[in-house]
Amino acid sequence: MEPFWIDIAEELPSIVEVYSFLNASQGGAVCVFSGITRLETNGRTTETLSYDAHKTMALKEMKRLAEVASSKWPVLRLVMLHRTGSVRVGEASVYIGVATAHRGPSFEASEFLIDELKKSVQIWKKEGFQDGTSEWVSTTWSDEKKTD
Amino acid sequence: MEPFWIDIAEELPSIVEVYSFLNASQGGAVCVFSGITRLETNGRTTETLSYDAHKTMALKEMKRLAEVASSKWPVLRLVMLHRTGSVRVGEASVYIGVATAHRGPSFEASEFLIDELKKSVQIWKKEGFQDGTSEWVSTTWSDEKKTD
Amino acid sequence: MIIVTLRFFAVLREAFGAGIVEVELDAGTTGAELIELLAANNDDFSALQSVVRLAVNDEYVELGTILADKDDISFITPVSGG
Amino acid sequence: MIIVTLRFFAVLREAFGAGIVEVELDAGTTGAELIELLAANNDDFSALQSVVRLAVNDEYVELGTILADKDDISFITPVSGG
Repeated sequence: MEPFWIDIAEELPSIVEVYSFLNASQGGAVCVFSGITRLETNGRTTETLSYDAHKTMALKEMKRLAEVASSKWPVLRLVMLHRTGSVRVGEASVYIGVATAHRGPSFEASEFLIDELKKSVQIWKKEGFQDGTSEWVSTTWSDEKKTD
Repeated sequence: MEPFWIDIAEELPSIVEVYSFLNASQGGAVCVFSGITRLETNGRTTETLSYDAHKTMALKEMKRLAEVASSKWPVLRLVMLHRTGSVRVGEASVYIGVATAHRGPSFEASEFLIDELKKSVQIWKKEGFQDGTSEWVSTTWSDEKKTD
Repeated sequence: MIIVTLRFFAVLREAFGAGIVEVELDAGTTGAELIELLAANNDDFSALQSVVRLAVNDEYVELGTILADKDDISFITPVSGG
Repeated sequence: MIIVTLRFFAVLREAFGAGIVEVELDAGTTGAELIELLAANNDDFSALQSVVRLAVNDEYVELGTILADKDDISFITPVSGG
């Protein structure tokens, strides 16, 4: 069975499906990171985040990152799932999950994947604030570790 | 609302409940580690892990660790949930989850909590192998980082 | 003349009011020349011109690349997913 | 004499065949003396004697602690949860 589950879609699969896939590795450790629409950013109140993606390039880049992670850590199974469209406060926009035999690599690989996803995967985020304004999040190509 | 959900019980809550609790923080990042009964350990095939706990001491120690984590990282919500009794291959024995505003601390706090839980929380694991034998996992009080 | 497809996303999709546009270009046009052409006609694109990366048929290319008929060209601004 | 409750877990629960035992001790008995007493009567406990930690009423105590009537005494071997 393919050990990577990578997708970009309007809806995320249920978290139960995510865990069913990862736990089927019969490894000892599963780490799942989810990015959630945050209520407050820089003192402004967010209502929704909207994501646009270059789906074919983004999927290819996510697969590349999965391969890199698998070459650095003994990954048994891996998920990288990202939503497009509107994601309300408290909802997840992304699941990154890694199953490994031991716990250290599950944390390291998950953190690597979300860090790299934010640097290179062709997905963009627009913040919709409760005051009715919205704006595309402005970033750079810097490889500096971003904080959100 | 109490930001910690800490429990030891025969059954874990559903992963959906775990995420409902963590996502309600409306933070930006949720990291969940789950320890899963692994099929293979040191070349032997496991059928089940059985956990015994000194429940009152263990809960107190888990709360202490949650407080330590909250003093080290800006934790919004936190879960530490551990099963007792028999946990079959591919099933989770423990959920450790942390919601924070930014992703770095969610990883760091989760890894801290599972590392410390394995060092000090009064829970013990017995391996039941497919060959019918079983044994309590032998550990030491060393503060060395364990690998499983 | 060549005909190429341009793909815009996020802020550029809004800047151009469309995600996919077909345009005719002179044969021999480079990526950099195409970017100049778009920047001259769109202020929002112009503001991002220095950070835009170009992909042809889903692979990043150097800006000096000469574009070919039927190329599928994506304009990639710094990403912000997750 | 004092009466105390002993609590055993995991490998010690199996070693003694019980999780909770009430015993009578001489007044003034210390934790260390109780451990010696148990080790003298149980080989499995004896093997773990050097690593056992003692808790009274759910708080770890020094082995030199003098036990009191109605103390609830837990024997904690190195943990292995998670």
